[in-house]
Amino acid sequence: MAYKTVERPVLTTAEKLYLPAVMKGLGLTLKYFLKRKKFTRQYPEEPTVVPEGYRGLPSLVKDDEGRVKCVACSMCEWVCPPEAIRVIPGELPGDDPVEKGPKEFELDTLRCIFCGLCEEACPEEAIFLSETFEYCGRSREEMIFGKEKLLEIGGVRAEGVKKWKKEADAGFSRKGPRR
Amino acid sequence: MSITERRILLHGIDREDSAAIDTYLADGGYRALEKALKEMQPSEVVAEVAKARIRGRGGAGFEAGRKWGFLPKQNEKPVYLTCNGDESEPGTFKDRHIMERRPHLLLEGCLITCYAIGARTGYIYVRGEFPHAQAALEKAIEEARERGYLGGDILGTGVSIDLFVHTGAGAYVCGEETGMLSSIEGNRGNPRLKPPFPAVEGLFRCPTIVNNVETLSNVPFVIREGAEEFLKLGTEDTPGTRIFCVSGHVERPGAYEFECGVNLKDVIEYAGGVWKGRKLKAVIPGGLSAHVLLPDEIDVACDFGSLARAGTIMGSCGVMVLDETVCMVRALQNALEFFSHESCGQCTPCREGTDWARKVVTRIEAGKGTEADVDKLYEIADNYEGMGGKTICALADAAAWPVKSYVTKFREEFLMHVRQGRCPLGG
Amino acid sequence: MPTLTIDGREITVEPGTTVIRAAEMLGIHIPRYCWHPGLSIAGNCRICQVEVVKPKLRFPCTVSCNLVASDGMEILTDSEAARKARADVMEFLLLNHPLDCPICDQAGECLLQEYSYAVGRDKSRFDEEKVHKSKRVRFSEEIVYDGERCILCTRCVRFMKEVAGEEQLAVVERGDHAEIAVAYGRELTSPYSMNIVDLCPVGALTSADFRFKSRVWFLTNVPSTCTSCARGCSITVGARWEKIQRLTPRENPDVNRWWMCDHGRLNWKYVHAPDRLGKALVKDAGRLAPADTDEAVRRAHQLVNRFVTKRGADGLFGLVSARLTNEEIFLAREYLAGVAGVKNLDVRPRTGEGDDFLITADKNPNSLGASLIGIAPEEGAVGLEGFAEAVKAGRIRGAVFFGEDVDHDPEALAALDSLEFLVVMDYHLTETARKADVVLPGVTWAEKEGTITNVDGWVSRLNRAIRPPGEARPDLSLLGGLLAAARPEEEGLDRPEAVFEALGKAVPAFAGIRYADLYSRSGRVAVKAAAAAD
Amino acid sequence: METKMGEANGAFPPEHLRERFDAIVARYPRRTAALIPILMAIQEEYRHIPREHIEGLAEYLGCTPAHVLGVITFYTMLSQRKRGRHHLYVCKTLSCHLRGAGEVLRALEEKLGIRADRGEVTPDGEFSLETAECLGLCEQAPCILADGIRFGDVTPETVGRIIDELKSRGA
Amino acid sequence: MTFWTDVFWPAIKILIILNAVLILVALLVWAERRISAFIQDRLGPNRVGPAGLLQSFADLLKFIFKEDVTPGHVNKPYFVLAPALAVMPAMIALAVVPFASTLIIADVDIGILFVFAISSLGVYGITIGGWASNNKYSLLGGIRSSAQMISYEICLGLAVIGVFMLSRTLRLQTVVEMQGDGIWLFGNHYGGFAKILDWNVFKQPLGFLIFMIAGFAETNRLPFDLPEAEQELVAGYHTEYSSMKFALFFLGEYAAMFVMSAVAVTLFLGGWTLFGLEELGWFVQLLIFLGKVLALLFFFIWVRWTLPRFRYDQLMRLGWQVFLPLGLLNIVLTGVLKLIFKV
Repeated sequence: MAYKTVERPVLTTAEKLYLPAVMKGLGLTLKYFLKRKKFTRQYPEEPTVVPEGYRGLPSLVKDDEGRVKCVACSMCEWVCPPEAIRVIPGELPGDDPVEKGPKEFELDTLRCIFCGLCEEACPEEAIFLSETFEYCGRSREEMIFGKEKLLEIGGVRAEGVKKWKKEADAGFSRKGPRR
Repeated sequence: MSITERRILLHGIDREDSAAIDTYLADGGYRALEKALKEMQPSEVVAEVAKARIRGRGGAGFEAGRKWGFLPKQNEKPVYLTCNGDESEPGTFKDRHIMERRPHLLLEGCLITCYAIGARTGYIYVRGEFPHAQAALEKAIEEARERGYLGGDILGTGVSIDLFVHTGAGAYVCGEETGMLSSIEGNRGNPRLKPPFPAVEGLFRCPTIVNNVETLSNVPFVIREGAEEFLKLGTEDTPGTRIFCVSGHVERPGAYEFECGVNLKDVIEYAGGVWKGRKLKAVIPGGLSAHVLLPDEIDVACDFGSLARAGTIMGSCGVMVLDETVCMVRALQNALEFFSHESCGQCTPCREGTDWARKVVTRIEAGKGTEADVDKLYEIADNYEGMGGKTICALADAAAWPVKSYVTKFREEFLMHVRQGRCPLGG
Repeated sequence: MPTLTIDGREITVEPGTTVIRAAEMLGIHIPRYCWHPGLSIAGNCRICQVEVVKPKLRFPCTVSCNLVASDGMEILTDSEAARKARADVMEFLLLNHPLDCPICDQAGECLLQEYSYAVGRDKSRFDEEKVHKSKRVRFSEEIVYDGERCILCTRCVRFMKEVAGEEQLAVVERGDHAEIAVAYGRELTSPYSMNIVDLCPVGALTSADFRFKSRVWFLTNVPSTCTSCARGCSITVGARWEKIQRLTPRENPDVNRWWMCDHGRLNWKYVHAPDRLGKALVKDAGRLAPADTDEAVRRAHQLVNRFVTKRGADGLFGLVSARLTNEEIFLAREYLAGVAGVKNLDVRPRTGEGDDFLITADKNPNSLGASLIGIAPEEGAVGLEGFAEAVKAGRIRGAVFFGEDVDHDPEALAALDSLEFLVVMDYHLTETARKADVVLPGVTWAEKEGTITNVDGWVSRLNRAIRPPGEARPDLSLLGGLLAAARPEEEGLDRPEAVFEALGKAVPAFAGIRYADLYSRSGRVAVKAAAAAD
Repeated sequence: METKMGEANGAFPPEHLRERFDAIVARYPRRTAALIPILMAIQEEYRHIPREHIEGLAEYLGCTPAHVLGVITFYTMLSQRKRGRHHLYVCKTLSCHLRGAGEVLRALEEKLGIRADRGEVTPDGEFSLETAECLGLCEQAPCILADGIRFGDVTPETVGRIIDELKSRGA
Repeated sequence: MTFWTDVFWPAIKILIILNAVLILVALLVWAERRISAFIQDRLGPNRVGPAGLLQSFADLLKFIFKEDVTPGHVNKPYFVLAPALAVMPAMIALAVVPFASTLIIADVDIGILFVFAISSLGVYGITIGGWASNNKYSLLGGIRSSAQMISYEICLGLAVIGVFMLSRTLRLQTVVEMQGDGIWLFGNHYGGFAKILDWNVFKQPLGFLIFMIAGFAETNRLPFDLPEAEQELVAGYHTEYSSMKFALFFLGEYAAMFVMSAVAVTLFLGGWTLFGLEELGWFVQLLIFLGKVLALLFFFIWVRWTLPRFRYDQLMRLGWQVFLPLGLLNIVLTGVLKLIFKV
C-alpha cells in the first residue's frame, strides 16, 4: 500500500506554549464578534430562495394534458433506502396503451431522507424532488402523503417522457387490417 | 454475336393448341414415360437423371438426380412427389409458360419422376395467381387420365400414379420447398426447420421429393434422348437449356429458351435491347433477389457457376432490365416492400429486419434520411442475412442481396437522395 | 454416442441430442426464447446462436436448438461471432417491442431484459414508427395478451397444441404484423392454459389474477408443493406482505415436469379468507370462547385422557385429514392410536374430476401418505361411513378431528351434538368446529413445513411462505403439544425433520429418505417412497 | 341481385358445395390438407371468407378454428372482408413498377373512386382493388388480374376499357 | 441568635442570590447563543422578547411541557437522581460566594474548602447520569467526566494555594478585602485606580492561568468538553435525557460556570472591589461583582467558540504533566518570594 510520511513541523519553545496561538485565535473570533456583517435571512418574512438542485419533498407530476405520468413501476419503491414509498398499482380503464397506474402512492414524509434516488430511478420522469420543505402534521398518519397530495405538490411538467403518446403515423403502414 | 433460341421445353408454344394432348403426342410426347415404365427400372431412371446433372431450375441449382438419391433406402412410408409451381419470384414466368402451354410435358416429367422415386401420388403446387395454369393442368390431367397415362395401371404396366393440382393462395414464401409442403398440408406457409430435409421427412411426415416445374419438364427429354444428348446442351457447369424471362425496359419482354452458358448481353439484345433507345443502367439477372449487375458487368455467361463468380446468382433466370431513368432507391424500396410483405414472420431477423430496411429506405427515398442511414441500411441487411444461420429459409438472404448490392453499387445515388432531400432523377 | 466439445469441455451424449441440451447438461446456458425443453423445436427466435467450429458450415453461426450433436463437433457458445449473431437478433427482437418494462409484469423475469443486458445495444438504432398491434386481448378469463410485446416465439401455440392437446391458439397475419390469437368468439378452455403465462418468455401473456399486483422482484419465492389434488405438483409460492401473490409451477421431472393446472394455481384465496382461526377456542358455558393456545392444547388432552380413562378407547373416533403432512398424520396416529389406543381411525375421502395428465380424481393431497402411515379403520372398527350410526347407537361417544370436518355429511354433523366431547383442529371455523369443545388453531399449507406423498409416491416438501394469522400454529406443533402433554417424560417432537426421521423409523415406506434432500429451490425435490404402491 | 345461395348461413359445408369439397378432401391423406383449396373455393363463392364458416370448416376438416384463422390471415388471396363482384389485382412489383404500374393504379383508383391500400369496395359493391406482389406476368407488364382474366400492357388510358369489359362480363 | 439575623435575612439573601443566579443562567444561555452566532456572522435568537432575551425562558417552558421520556433500559432511581445531583452542588457552592461586603449567605472561615468540597460533588451527577442511562456512550461520558474532574481538581487546588499563602486565611471575604490593602509591593499609598494592581491576578499570574484552565476543565467547557463530545459520544452522559431532566443538566453546567467565574473573581480579580467604587454601598459592590463575573463568563463563551476540543490523552497529559508541576512550582515560588519580601 502506498503511503506518504508527513513531516511533523518542529515547534519552537514559544510555539509550544500555545498561548500566543490561543490569543491569536481569540483575537480572530473577537474580530468577527464585533463585526456587524450578518448573513442570516429573516425567514419567514424574507422569502427563502431555494438553490438549484434543492432536494425537497418528492412529488408526483402530471403532464400538460393532465395525465398522471407515473405508471406504478415501483422502481422508486425498490430503490428507496428508508423504504418511505409504497406503490399500489392498478389497471387503468379503457384502451389506454399505458395499462397501469398508481392506484395508491404513499410517501412517508417522516421516513424520507430526500436522497433523490426515486427521481433518479424513475423511468417515466414522474417523480421529482420538489422545492417544498414546509409541511407539517399532527400525527404520523397525517405525515404519510397520498397520491392526490403528492400530485398537488408536483404540479405539471410538460417535457420528458410521455409513454402513451404514439409516434405520429408516418404513413408507411401498408398492410391494412385484414381481420 | 447473334444467338438463337433452342426450344426444348417451349417447343411449339407458338401454336394455338400447344396445350392439347394430341399436339403433345404428335411431337413424341409420353414416349419417354412409356420407355421408362416399360424398359427401365426406377433405379435406372434415377441413374440416368443423375447422369444428366439437371440442376434445379427453381434457383438453388441443386442436381435433381442427387436429390432423388437422398430418399431413405429402408422406408415403409409412402413417398410423395411435389412439383413446385409456386413461381412467385418477381421477374420470373417460365413455369407459367410451361404449365399453361405445355402441361403435358410437365405431367410426363412428374410421372417419370414418381415412377423413379416410387411415389404413387404427386402434387403440383400452383400459386393462386395462376388460375389459367391451374385450369390447363387440370384439363391435361383429365386428358392424360383418359388416355391411360395417369391413374391406375398406367399403360398396362401395373404402375399407378395420381397427380393432383394444389392451389396456393398468395404467398411468396410457399415457393420455398418446405413452406410449400406446409401449405399443401393445410398450414400457414411457414418454411420448416432443416434438418430433417424433405427427402427424409417431408409432406405428411413422409419422404418427399420437391422439384421445380422447369426441372421436372427436363426429365422427359433426358429419358427419351438419353443423358448424353442432354449433356451436349449448355455448359459443363449447367447442362441443358434454360428459359430466360426477360422483363423490364426491353423492347420485347418475354420468355426465351437458350442453352445455358449464353451471354447475358446477348439475351438482352435478343429481347430487343433497352427500349426507346435509352441507356442501360442495371440488370438483375436471376429474379428480384439476385444481386444487381452494372452495364459493364453483363458480359457474362449464363450458368450457375459463371454468374456466381460474377457476384450474383442465376436464380430463376428472371432477367430484369433497368434503364437510365430508374431511381435505384425507389427500385430498392419496391423490392423491400415485396420482401417485407412476403416474409412469413417466423424468424425474428427476417420478420423485423426486412421491414426495418423497408422503413429506412422509404425514408431515404422520401429525402428524409441521413448519410448514416445509408450505412445503416447496409448493416441491417448484413445483420439479417444469415446464410442459413440467422433464419430458417433463404428469404432473408434473398432480401439482403438486393440491399447490399444496390447500396454498394449505387451508393452515390443513395447519398444524393439524402443530400438533395429528394430524388435526383425527379421521380 | 457422439462426443462433442462445447466451450472446450467434452461431453458424450445420446445420439440425436441437440447442442442446446448438451450445453445444458454441462451447465452452459445458451439464450433461448422459442426453445423449451417441454415443447417441440420451432427454431424461429434465432437467439440461441452458437459458433460451429467443427464441422465447418457455410456460415459461422447457427441455432443450437436444432443442431444435432455429432461426433467431433466443436461448439463455442460465447465467442465473438456467437455474441455478434445474438446481438443482431436481439436488436431485431427489440425493434417493435414497446419497451414498456415499467408497466409490464414480466419485468424482472423477462428473457428480453436478460439477454438484452447480456448482448444487446445500449441505444436503439430504430428511428421509425413501431408496428402497433392489439393489446389487452383476453385469451380467457385469466389470460391477457399483448401483441406488441409478443416476439412470436410460439411457445404458447405449441403448448396448447402439444401439451394441452388442442390447437386453440394460432399465429395470425404474417410478417411483422403477425400476432397470436384465439378464434372468433372463443377462449382458451384447457384446464392447463395458464401455463402459457409462465412459458411466455416476455410479457405478452400475463395472468389476470397476478396482473399488476406486485413487481416480481418484491416477491419472496418459496419452493413448495401444490395441495389441490393428489398429484402434488412442485410449485413456487410468491409472497409479499405476508400474502400469497401467485403460485407458479416448478420444474420437477418426476411429478409435473414444467406444468400445473389452472385450478391449483388459483386455489390459494382461502388462505387469506376472513374466517381464518387466529386463536384457540374452548367451550365455556356452552359457548366457544377464545383461549390461550397452550391452555387449549392441555384442555384437549385432558378431555381425551379423561374419556379414555373412564370409558376406554373404543368409544372414541379419530378423523385425520389426508390434507395434513406426513409428519402431522404420523403424530396424529401416535397420539390417537399410540397414546389413546383409538382403533376407530379414518380419513375423509374427497373425489372430483380427474384427467390423464396432471389432475387426479383424488382431491386429498396426501391420501397415500395417510394410508401408508396407517390411518384407516381396523377390522371391525368404526370408519367415517359408519360414524353417524355408531354415534346414534352409542358406540361412539367422543371424537377427535385433526384438520378435518364432516360438513359435507349432514347426518354426521347432526351426530356430533350427541357426543360427550369433540376436539377439532382446523385452520378455519367449520360447521364441525362450531360444535367442538376445544378448537385448536391450525394453519394452511402455505404457513407450515412438512412433506406430502403424492399419488405416485413422490414425497415433496411444503415450506412456510407466510406467517400464520394471530396465534395460529403449525398443526405439527399443536400435535406435538398434545403428545408432550400425554408423555411428559419423552422429548418433544415438533420439528418436522425430527418427526420425519421418527416416521422413517416407524413406517418402512419412508425409510431411507433424508428430509434435507427434499428441500430444493429448483430441480428434483421428490424422492420415491420405497413401498409406494403404483 | 345476388341469390341467397351465395350468402353464408353458417351450415357447413353449404349443400351446393359439399360435393366439390368432398372431392378436394379425397385427394389428400389428411383432411386438413384440403384447407387451402377449400378456402379458395369459399373465397370464390362468397367473395370473402365468412366468419360464420370458420367453425364449420374447422369441424369439417378436423382442425381448430384458430388454425383456420391462422391460415386465412396468412394468405393474401384470402380475405375476410367482402370484396367487390369484380376484384382487381394490380401488380406493383418491380417489373410492372418499371413499366408504369404506379400510374395504372392511380388511374384505376381515380376511375373507381376507391383506394387499394384500404381495401375499399365501390359503393355499389361492383369493384374492389388490391395491389398484388408479382402476378408472374412480367412480360406483359404492367398487368392486372381480375376475375381470373389477365390484362397485360395496361396503360392509364386503357384502364377504362378493362372496367367496361369486366362490367359486361358480369352482366 | 435571632429570627431576623439567622433565619429571615439569610432566607432573603438566598432568594435574591438564587433567583439572580437562575436568571443569570438563563441569560447566559441566551448570551452563549448570541455570542456564538455573532462570532459566526449569524444573528442567533432574536425573536422572543427584545433582542431575543426571553428565548431561554421560552426554551424553559418548552422543556417543562415536553414529553419526559425515561427509556426502558435505564436504572430509574439513579436516572432521576442524576440531574438533581448535577444542579445542587453549584447552587450550594453559591452560599459562600461574597457578592458584596455584606451580601454573603454564609460567611464561613473555610469558604474555599467549602467550595471545593461541594463543587466536587457535581461529578456525581454526571457519572451517575452516565451510568444509569445504561448506554455505552453515556457511560463513557460519565467515566471521562470523573477522570477529568479528579485530575483537574488537583490543579485547581494547587493553583489557589498561592493565594491563600498570601492572604493567610481561607475566608473569602478576607481574601477580597486584602486585595486592596496594599501589602504587596507598593504599600497602601496610591489608593483609587492603582489599587487594582493589588489584585491577586498580578500577584499570582501563574496561579490564575492554571486556575482558569483547570476551571474550563472542571466545568466541562470546550476545549475540555470531552464528557459530552457530540461527535464521538452523541452528547455523552445526557444522551438519554430529555425535557426537564435534560434542562437540569444544562442548568447545572451553566450554574457551575457561574460559580467557577465567581470564585475566580473573588480569588484573583478583587471580588466586589473596583477603583474604590465599592465605598458606595453593597448594591454597587454587587454590580461590580456581577460585572466581573459576566466578563469572565464572556471569556468562557469566547474561548468555547474559538478553540477546538482536546484529545482525551492530551487533556490528561496537560493536567498531570504540565499543570500539576506548574502548580507546585507556583507554591514554591510564592514561598520564596514571601521569604524575600518578608510579607
